[in-house]
Formats: sequence, structure tokens, C-alpha cells
Amino acid sequence: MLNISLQLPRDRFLLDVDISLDGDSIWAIMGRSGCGKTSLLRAIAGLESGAKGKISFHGQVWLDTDTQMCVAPEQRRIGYIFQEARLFPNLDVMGNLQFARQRACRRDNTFSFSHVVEQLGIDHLLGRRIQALSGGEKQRVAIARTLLNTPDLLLMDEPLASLDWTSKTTILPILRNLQKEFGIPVIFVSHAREEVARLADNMLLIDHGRVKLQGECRRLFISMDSDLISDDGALSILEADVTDHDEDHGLTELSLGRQKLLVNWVNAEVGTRLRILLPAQEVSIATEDLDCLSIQNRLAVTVETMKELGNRNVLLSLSTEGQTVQAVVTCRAVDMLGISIGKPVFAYFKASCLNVV
Amino acid sequence: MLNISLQLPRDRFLLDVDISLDGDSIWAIMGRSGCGKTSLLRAIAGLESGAKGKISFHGQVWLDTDTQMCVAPEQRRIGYIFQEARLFPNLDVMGNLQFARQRACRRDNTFSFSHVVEQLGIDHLLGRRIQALSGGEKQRVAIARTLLNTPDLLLMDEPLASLDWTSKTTILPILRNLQKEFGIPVIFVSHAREEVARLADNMLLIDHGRVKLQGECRRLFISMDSDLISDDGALSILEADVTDHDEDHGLTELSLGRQKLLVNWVNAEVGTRLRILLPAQEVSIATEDLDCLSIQNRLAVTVETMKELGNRNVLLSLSTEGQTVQAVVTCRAVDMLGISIGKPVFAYFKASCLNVV
Amino acid sequence: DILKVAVAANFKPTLEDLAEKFEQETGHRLLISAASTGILFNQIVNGAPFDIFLSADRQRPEMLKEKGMILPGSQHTYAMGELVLWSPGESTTLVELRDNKARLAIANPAIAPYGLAAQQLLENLGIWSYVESRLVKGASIQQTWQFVASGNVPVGLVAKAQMVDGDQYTVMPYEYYDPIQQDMVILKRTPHPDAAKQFVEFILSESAQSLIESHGYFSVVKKDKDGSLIEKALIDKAPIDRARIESALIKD
Amino acid sequence: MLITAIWVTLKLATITTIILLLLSIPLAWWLANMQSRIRPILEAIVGLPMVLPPTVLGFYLLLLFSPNYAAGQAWLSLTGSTLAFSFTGLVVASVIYSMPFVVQPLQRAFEQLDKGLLEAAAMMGAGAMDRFFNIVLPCSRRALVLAGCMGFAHTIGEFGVVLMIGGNIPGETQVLSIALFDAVESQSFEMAHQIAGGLLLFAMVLLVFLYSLDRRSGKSSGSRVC
Amino acid sequence: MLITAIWVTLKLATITTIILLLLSIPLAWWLANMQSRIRPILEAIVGLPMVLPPTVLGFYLLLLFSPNYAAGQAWLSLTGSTLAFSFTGLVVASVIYSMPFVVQPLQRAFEQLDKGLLEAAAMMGAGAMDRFFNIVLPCSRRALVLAGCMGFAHTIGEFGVVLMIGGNIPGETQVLSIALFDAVESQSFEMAHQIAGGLLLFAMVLLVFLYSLDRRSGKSSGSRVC
Ligand SMILES: Nc1ncnc2c1ncn2[C@@H]1O[C@H](COP(=O)(O)OP(=O)(O)OP(=O)(O)O)[C@@H](O)[C@H]1O
Ligand SMILES: Nc1ncnc2c1ncn2[C@@H]1O[C@H](COP(=O)(O)OP(=O)(O)OP(=O)(O)O)[C@@H](O)[C@H]1O
Ligand SMILES: [Mg+2]
Ligand SMILES: [Mg+2]
Repeated sequence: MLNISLQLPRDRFLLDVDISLDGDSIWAIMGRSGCGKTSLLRAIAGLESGAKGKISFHGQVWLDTDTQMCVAPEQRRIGYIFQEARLFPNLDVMGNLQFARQRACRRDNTFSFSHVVEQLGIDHLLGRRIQALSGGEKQRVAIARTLLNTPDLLLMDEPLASLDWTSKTTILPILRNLQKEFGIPVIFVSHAREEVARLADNMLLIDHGRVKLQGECRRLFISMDSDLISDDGALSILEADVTDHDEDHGLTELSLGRQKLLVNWVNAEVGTRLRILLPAQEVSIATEDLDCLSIQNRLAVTVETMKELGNRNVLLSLSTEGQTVQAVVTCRAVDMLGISIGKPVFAYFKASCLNVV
Repeated sequence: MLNISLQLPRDRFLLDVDISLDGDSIWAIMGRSGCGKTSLLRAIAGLESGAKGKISFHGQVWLDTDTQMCVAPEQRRIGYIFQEARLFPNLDVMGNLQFARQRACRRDNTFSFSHVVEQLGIDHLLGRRIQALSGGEKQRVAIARTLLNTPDLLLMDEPLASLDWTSKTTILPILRNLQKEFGIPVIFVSHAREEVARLADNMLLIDHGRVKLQGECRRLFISMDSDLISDDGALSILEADVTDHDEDHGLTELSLGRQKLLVNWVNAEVGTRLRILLPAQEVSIATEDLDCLSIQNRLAVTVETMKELGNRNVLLSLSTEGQTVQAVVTCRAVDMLGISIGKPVFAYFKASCLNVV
Repeated sequence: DILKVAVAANFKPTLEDLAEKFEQETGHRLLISAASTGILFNQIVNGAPFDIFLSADRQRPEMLKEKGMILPGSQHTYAMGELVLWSPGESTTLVELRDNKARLAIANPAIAPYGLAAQQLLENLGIWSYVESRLVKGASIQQTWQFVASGNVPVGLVAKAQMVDGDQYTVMPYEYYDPIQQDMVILKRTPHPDAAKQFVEFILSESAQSLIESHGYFSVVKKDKDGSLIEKALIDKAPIDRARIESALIKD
Repeated sequence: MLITAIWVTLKLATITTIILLLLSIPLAWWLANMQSRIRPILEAIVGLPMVLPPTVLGFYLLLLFSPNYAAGQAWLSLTGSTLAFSFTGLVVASVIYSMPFVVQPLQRAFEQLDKGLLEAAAMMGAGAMDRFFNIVLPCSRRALVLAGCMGFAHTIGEFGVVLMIGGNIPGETQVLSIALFDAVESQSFEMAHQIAGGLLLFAMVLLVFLYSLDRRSGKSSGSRVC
Repeated sequence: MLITAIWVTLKLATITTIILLLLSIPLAWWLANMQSRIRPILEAIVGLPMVLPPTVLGFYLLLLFSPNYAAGQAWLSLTGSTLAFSFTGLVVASVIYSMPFVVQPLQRAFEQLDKGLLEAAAMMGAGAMDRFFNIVLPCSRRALVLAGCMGFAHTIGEFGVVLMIGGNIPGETQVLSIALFDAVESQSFEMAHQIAGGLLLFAMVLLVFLYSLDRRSGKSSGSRVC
């Protein structure tokens, strides 16, 4: 549990944050460039001397300006992946990793050296000088370094910004694992909604130094008031249980209450509860139940709310089995199909559109 | 026209490239982290002393190791946006911009100072010290600085990596404009397929220092052999003419040969030819012509090829009006609908899925 | 015993020759420290552990005596310097020097006894005002010699002791400057007063004095009629000898 | 008397510092960017004057300047006067003597400069000179001030070489340090204290002023870690 | 005779350099990170010994060490011997004299260090000492070598202070620079040339060796721009 009540003057505004982040989840911080994301992470890490207020982590007070209390950054056991890689130029890649490893908070094998190095694809770089690394290589070494340090809390400032998609998809599960298996809270800054949706449980939206929105990603991505929701950004997050596998077609069957969903093969046992991201864009509405369509998933839903978006699209909130699915359709479709609040319709979406996380 | 025939030794491979990039288009360079993208840009810019071979731009020879010819970097009139911002720490933001402005290649008003500053949203930063800028702010100042320098060729190394989506969407059109209106060739490195599809005409895929693929984005994104094509990445690029506007519903009607498409309102005159990105994920197939569906766009197409993807999905190549549309459907759908090569079917996709660029 | 001897730099080569003899004769050892007289004086006043001080002038030993830092009765003149006019290239005279534009090297009158003597000489000969603006002053007589020896200054008033075989020089009339008396004292705090006294005796001995003389100094002792050594008292100014003036000014 | 010594000292220190900077800046830049294997040798040569006692250095300069030897002869026939015992000679000697103290901090600063900034400047069309004057020098401001101060202070305090080469000629080569030395030598302690006190005060004021100049660049960004 | 002078010189230069580095490294670090307004004043004070002629500095140290005054008296009663005219006194004097030449390059290097690296190290649990020894010092390697060389060379070449404080006592305080000075003074030019030549050769070899040590860090990354 991280409690933060903090003021930090910036050039044009005061970063003024009062939040508590629970320790069993991954938090994403989003917001426009210059809104104060990095400043917030730095203040949590104890790197900003101008920060005033109170910060405590799992009951341990890190900062309390009232009582002049301030734990030194090096005693907070935080792993911080900076926006720039900040590798030590006097050491080679191996030296950088060892520096972190030797100062590891715990000597348990949370991550074995070879495991981390291999997962991040930097085994061939170990003997290299820092100066001869590419941008993405530096970034990966910086991540490996921080993981090997086995921190109690992980702060990450756009850790995947300069990585290719393949690297991203191998690193994201590692980071998620960190929280899920080892209980290390993770707070990360990202501009990529996709990344946030895949990795984070909770989210913080910052604007001009203040928390504008805060809460579970699945709620925030749905919330109609959110700034994040432009018509190409709305997402639904559904939870469903694995009921069956269709090996022939490489599909997994999930149940959402009494309804069924098909997703690309998921390696999970029957009974597991999964989380599914469904972009509102991907959802189509039909007034009839169709079977001549390649779209495999069909939920019987009821229109709950309708919100007209700027560009003549309509965002529909559809309820089914106690969960909410969002869909973006054109005004024209609403007119043609006669969609209205309370009307039962069918929500169609492709099996391959669903991201299971 | 940029002709490049180049060898540059790297730690684990030789960067060995032999290409010519035409000057009227925007080129994207993609490839995995450490494959040599930055090295290639640096060699073009004349920053790598180890580079051997020939480079010429619009007939002017920049490098020719045979004749010992090598034009100094400062005489090549290249704008280079580095992977790091590289702002001058001895100058404030204004000073950095003026440094570039004073050394501008052309004194015409390709971009007026105030226009660039405003478009990049850095007006309020002009008096700031470089040290007190956020990551994204630095990145935007670096872009502004290069634009104000009015180069004859623009090289960009992940220029938008640390920017939020809003900033990205305002900056992308500026960069596109640079090429389209002022004829300045642009070559940029990016890891974001979305960015590449929106900005680039042509693409270069590099792997271990060699060009693996090269050509028009619309072709490469379709090409079945491409490494870029995982089932969540395939894209179709269509060209269509504006035929009508539906102001009531905020839609624009386009014609693709004899067929019609509806897209979100586009501010373009009737008769204009537009380019449309259509992710294969977004396309559904129906064997019948449906009208109870919210999906607004329906093209009558013929199945040309079918390729089974790793995870039991099938990538269909569909031809219509001389163009190609791609669709990803599950094996199950192929079985259930009896899709086979040569079969006429209907491709459905939502109006809002189409990105018009 | 080991005696620590502080010696004015100009006398050091001579003292080294003397030391050999002294060490042979008495079995004592000498540790010789050379520096300028001013530096040595400052060091002694501030506690330098010297036993004997061979100054290049009379004034510093005098000052030490006033401060009560010397063994009573231990101040003796041990040598007297002699000025020579030295021009290694074409030989020149003081008259020529008065009339041409050449530079003249002397030691700095403010800090070096030879400099003071040179100034007195030039003043008494009435040519100071002619040459004053052309003077190059060395911080010590050694430096003055270097100026001339290196060829940067054609002529200099240097010490006879610095001349070596083959040098062409003119001895300056000693009547025209106060004697360059070099005094020595035994410092009060010496732990070896007896050895120090032996050293003083040795320096004033005839054999030592003839060696000093051979190094280009006036000896300070003469034999009395009855053959005993007496200290020469050259404190009074000698009467001016016209003939010597003429020769000093005109002879080439 | 003292006034002229002060004047000569200031003139000497100022001219020497200017010449030192003019020579050392390009030299340091050249050394900093040199790839050749002989770089350590050149660096060592630049540092050599440090190990010789100033008086001895002065003595060898005296030999060098002497018309008896080729270099001095050449200078004499060129200019009609010898370098020794002239103000010019003092400047030459001071420059040689203080060179290492100016070149070395500059070289270190140039080496630490982020080459990426120069690449960025080059891409904006800035040629080598442009980059040097508008990026390299401004970014090395602290080192320049330091090097200038070291050169200036060292020249003021320099003494052995000046004593040897200068010949203590009032108005031409008699500088304050020699006057101060003379005062100490002749036990004029009153005067020595005054000159020393004045020198220290002047140096203090000058150095404090110069070091205060670039407060701004020294200002921290508010980080707690150091 | 000469052998002992060489031995004393090497001992003096080595001990002085070690003490200088031990004192200057923390001092320079403290100055480099000081936020207070008095920083320029402290910086100027560190630089002050430079403006005094060495002999004069030596004279004032002599006064300081003298049993006639309080400080020297205190030392005497504490240790039973005076500082002046002892090897220890020489070391103290050399340290004071050469301090600015060691502190200043170090301070500049420390200031130029990227604070971001220290933040990164702190986040990995490295405390202030750990950071200092494992990041700050290794990253300032070039400056350390430079500062050490300057201190060493300067101490070898130093002469005025040593002459004044040391008293030119063979075997104890007679160093090579004084022997060299003596040789020049007593017209033993043969010997002077030998000592000077030997000194230069030794310095040359030492400096070339030290400067060659960190070739690697100086290696360019292949950029054409400089
Ligand atoms: N100066 C250098 N000398 C030798 N090899 C280098 C040098 N700089 C980088 N390399 C290596 O060359 C390869 C290509 O580097 P480059 O910077 O071109 O990669 P990149 O494609 O830009 O990667 P990224 O997307 O991570 O920035 C990498 O393996 C890198 O480690
Ligand atoms: N040291 C500083 N002192 C004062 N203001 C600063 C300082 N550093 C940054 N700022 C300003 O504070 C604001 C917040 O900066 P911060 O680095 O936290 O932004 P950010 O949210 O991380 O942005 P980005 O996404 O661009 O990295 C910015 O407007 C920035 O200009
Ligand atoms: Mg940031
Ligand atoms: Mg790169």
C-alpha cells in the first residue's frame, strides 16, 4: 500500500497529488506530455528535494515534511527505470548488471541472472561497451538491471518506448509476472493505451499536476467522462471463465455468465478466470441473430446508454450478464437499425479481436 | 532520389545496404532493436567514419570511397532528429530554435517560426532551460528545431516514441505535409506499425544489417511473406475517390471502382483520391448480403488466396476492383462458412475502422 | 659531530673545497645548506637548526647578534669579495660603458652585497646616472653572472670568485666601494659549540685563507711580524688612488 | 615604484592570460580530438615545464634567448633586440611556464563534451568553426574561466622564471612578485606584508567575482542525490 | 649525494601526491555539490596559494611554523619538534602549495558528472559512499590521473617553498629541484644539465605512461564530427 500526499512546484503548475495505490496491482500513469508523470515518480523515489507532504509504503513512512522525516532514496528499495537508460558508462553491460545484482535487496532467486538476461535478449551484449549499444538495447539492459536488483516496488518511466513489438510482447509478461507472482507493486508511465490495457490493473490520469481520474482500468476505459475515450480509444474489459478448448480450430471457449465466447487458443485450464480486452471499435451490432457471418462471437445484450461522439459516431454501452460491453457505431447505423436505449440487440465481434491478458 | 550502396561494420554484423529511395515519398525503416536502423541513418548523414561505399542524393555525390569523396555532414543539408533529443544545454529553448533557424538552408517560409512553435505546442516553453523540460517536451523541441532548419532531406529516428497520442496526431500531419507540399523527402525509423502506416509511402525492413524487404507500404503490408505480418498486424491499403458527403450522419462516401464505402467525415472535395488503411482484423466475411447489421461497409469480393496463420487463424486475400483487401478470420469460420479460393463473398467492415490518411 | 652550515650561495663552491680539508683534519662532518643570505637569515630567525652561518654580508650577522642569537664573540669576517668587470666577448671599459648603449648586469643592490658594492662603485665613479636605465639586476651575484655568461648581457659587474681560468676580466678598484665583508657566526642554539669553534678556527687558519684567496676573495688574515695570525681589519675605507681610477676607467 | 610594479604585473598577467588562452584553446582541442598513438607523448611534453624548478626553467630560457645560440640569434636579427630582460621576453617565458595549467583543464573539458551535441549542430549546417565557437566553447564555459584564472593567478605568482629572465628592470620587467621577494630578502617585512596582503585581497576579489559569474550553470535541478 | 636528493624528491612527491589526493577528492566533491552562496569564496580561498610567489608563500609558512608564533609553538609542544626544516614540514608546505592544482580539475570533473547516473545508482540501493567510490571516482578517472600528475609534477618542480621551509639540508630536505638550483648557482652546468635532463626524462616517461593508461576511454566511437 503506497500512500501519497504530495506537493511539488513545477515551472507552470504545482504537482499536487493525494492518492493511495494498493500494493497488489499494477498501476499505470497516463497523461499528456509535461503533465507531471515523471515528476510524480521521482518524488515517490525520493529524488525531488522540493517535494513536500507525506509518502508511506506498507506502513513505513518515507517522507513526512511535518516531522522532517525523509528516507534516503537508496533505502527505499525501489527499482526505477528512467525515461533515459542511464547506464553506467564506466562499466560494460555485464558490469552494469552486476552493479545492480550486488546491491540486490533480496538474495532470493526472484529472477536468476541467466533467466533475466535471456528473457530480455541481451545475452550477446554482456561484454559490450555501453557506448556501442543501440537505443533499444540500452533500454533492455536498463530493465534487466533493475529486475536483477530485486526491488520492493518498481517504478517505470516509459520503459518500452523505444522497443519493437516483438521485444515488447516478450517483456510485458515478465513485468506482469513480477506483480502477480512475487507481489512486487509496479507503477509505470506509458503513452500507449495498448500497453496500459495489457499490463495495468489500475490507472491514474494526470493533468497539469493533478489526478484527473483514478481507478481500475476496466472501469476507466468504460467511463464515459474519461478524456481517454475518443472514439478510437474506448475499450471494454470483460472477465470470463474457460469452459472448453477446441483444438481443431485452435480456439478456446469461455463463458460469460450463460453466454459463450470464442477466443484464440489460450493455454489455461478449464475453470480459469480470464480477462479480455475488447476495443469498442471491434464490436458490431445486429438486430438479428446471424449465422452466415465469419464473426464468431455474439452476445445478446441490452442497450444501456448511448453517447454521441464528436464525429457523428455513437458510443453504446451494452449490458450483459452483469458486465458492460462498449461499441462504437455510426449515427447512420443507429438510424438504419433503429437502435434505442433498452432495446435488446446482438453484439458481434471477432474471436481474434479479443486480447486475453 | 537517394542512392545508397553502403558497408559499415557493426559489432556482430556488417551493415550492408544497397538501395535507392525515391525522393517524392516518405520512407519508413523498421526492424528489430539492434538491427542497424540508427546506423543506416547515421551513415546517410555522414556521421559514421567507418562507412564505405557510395551515397548520392539528387545526383550530388555525398560519399564515394573509391574516389575518396566525402561531403561533410554539415554540407549535406540534412535534418536529423536523433533518438535522444540532443538539445544544446548552454542555450534555452528559444536559443536552440534560433540556432537552427539562423543556419536554415533556405530562408523561405517553408515553416514560419510561430507556426512550427504553435503546432508543436511549445510556445510556453520558449524561455525554459533545457534541464527543466520533460521527456516529451524535449522531443518536441528537437522536432521543431529541425523543421526550422528547413533541411533538404529529413531523417528521423523514432521521433514520436515518447509522445502521447494527442501530440502524435498533431505532429504526424505536419511531417506528412513536409513531403507532400514542400517535396522534402523524409526517412524515419519507427517501431509503431500504426505510425508507419499513417505516415510512410514506402518501407524498408532491416534485419541484421541487411535489407530484408523494401517497397510500398501498401504492398508490403499485404505481402504474405513479410515478417511484419503476424495475424494482428496485417493491413490493407486502399485507394478510393470521394463521391459524396452525408452531412446528417457525418460520413463521407467514397467509391472503390463501382463499389461504395462510407468513412467518417473527411474534409476533402468530391473527386479527391484518398488513401485508406484497413486492418485485416477489422474485416469480417459474410456469405450473404446482410442489412440488419451496424456494419456500414460491404464490398463484394473474391477470395484470392488463403494462408493459415500460426494460431489457427486464416489470412484471406480478397480482390475487388483491382485492389486487395485482407481479412483475418478463424479456421472455425472458414469451416462453418465454407470459404474457399475463388468463392465470391462479402467483406464487411465498420466505417469507423477506416483510417483515412 | 655533524655541523650544519648555512652558507651564502656565492661561497658554496669554496666552502665545499674547505669542507673536505676540515673533515679530514678534525673528523667532524659538515652538512652544507646554501641559499641566499636573506633566505638563510629568515630561516635562522624562525628556528632553522643551523650551527654556523656564513653570510655574504656583515649586516645579517650583525642583526643576529642584536637579537642575541649568536654565541658571544663568534662573529668573524671570513672573506672579502672583490668586484670585477666581465665581458666575455669584446673587452670593454667602464668609460665605454658610460658612453655606449650596452646593458650592464649587476646584482640587485637592495638584496645582494655585491649589488650594493657595484652601485657604490658606479656612483663614486660618477657613471651611475649614465648606466642606471640600462642596468639589469640579478637577484643574486650568481644570477648576474648567468646573465653575462649566457650572453644575454654583454658586460657585468660580478665577483672575482666566479671567474674561471681563461676568463678576461678587469678588477675594479676596491677603494670605490665599501668592502664586501662576509661574516660568519656561530649560532647560540648549536648543540656542538666546540666543533663549531674548531670550524671557525679552521676557516681563519692560514691554509684555509690561502685557499679562499685562490678562489678569488681577499684573505682576511695577515701574518704579524712575529708570525702569528691576526685578523685583517679592512673596515676603514682605503684612500682613493687616482691612478687606479684612471686605469679602471680606461684600460681595456 | 610599487605602482609601476603593479602595473607591469597586471599587464603581464593579462597579456599572458590572453595569449595562453589563444594558444591553449586550439591546442587543447587538437589534443582532445587526436586519435594518434603519439597523443600521450604530446600531452606529456605540454606538461613537462611543470617538473622543472622555475628558476631552472628560467635559466634554460636564458640560454635559449641568448644571442650566443641559434634561436636567440635569429630573434635578434629579426627584431633587433634580445628577448631576455624585455617585457616581451617575460610574456614568452610566462606563457611557456603556465601553459600546462591552462591546456590541461581545457583538454579535459573538451574531452568530456558530449559529441552528440556536435553531431546535432553539424546536421543543422554548422561547420567546424561554427560548432567550436557556438557549442564547444559555451559548453566549456566553467573550464575556460577556471583555465583563465589558473593562468592569471599563476602568472601573478610566478617568480622564478621572471626573476631569471626579467632582470628586475623597473617599469619593464619588475613585477610585484619580485618586489615582494626583494622585500622578504631584505627583511622589509612591513612592506612584504602589505604587498602580500594586497595581492591576496586582489586575487580573492577577482576569483570570487569570476567564480560567482557562472552561478547559474551550477544550480542544481533540485535533485536530492549527489 | 644526488642519490639521496632523488630519493627525498621521490618520497616527497609521492607522499605529497597521496595526501593531496586524499584531501582534495573530498574537498573537491564538497565544493562541487555545495549549494551555498559562499561557494565562490571557498573556491577562491583554495586558489589563493597560486598568486603568491612560492618563496613568499614559503616565508609565511615559515612564520606559521616558527616557534616564535602560536601555531608553531603549539606544534612544538605537541610533537617535540618544529615543522620547519623537517621532511614533514616539506610535505605540509608542498600540499598547501600544490592544492589548487589538484582540487580544481577534480572539482570541475565532479561538476560535469551526469547526476542522473548517481540517481540511478541510488535507486539500486547504493548509498552515498558506494556511489562515490563506484560511480563518481571511476567516471572521473581521467581527471584523477590528471590531478595526480599535476600534483606530482608540481611537487617535483617546486622549489621556492621547499627552499624556504626545508633549508636545503642534504638527506633530509634537499630535493632534486634544489640540487639543480644549486648546481646552476654554483656554475656546475655539467651537473645541472644532467639533473635537468634526468628530471625531464623521468617526467616524460611517467607522464606518457599515465596518459597511455586510459587510451580506451579516449577511443572515439567512430563519429566523423568533432
Ligand atoms: N559505435 C558502434 N560500433 C560498433 N557497433 C555498434 C556501435 N553502435 C551500435 N553498434 C551495434 O550495432 C548494431 C546496430 O545498432 P543500431 O544503433 O544501428 O541499432 P538500431 O536498429 O537503431 O536499434 P534500436 O531500435 O534499438 O535503436 C547493434 O547491435 C549495436 O549494438
Ligand atoms: N527540474 C524542474 N524544475 C521545474 N519544472 C520542471 C523540472 N523538470 C520538469 N519540469 C516541468 O514540469 C512539468 C512536468 O514535467 P515531467 O517531466 O514530470 O513531465 P512528464 O509528465 O513526465 O512528461 P513527458 O511525458 O513529456 O515525459 C513540465 O512542464 C516540465 O517542463
Ligand atoms: Mg516524463
Ligand atoms: Mg536506434
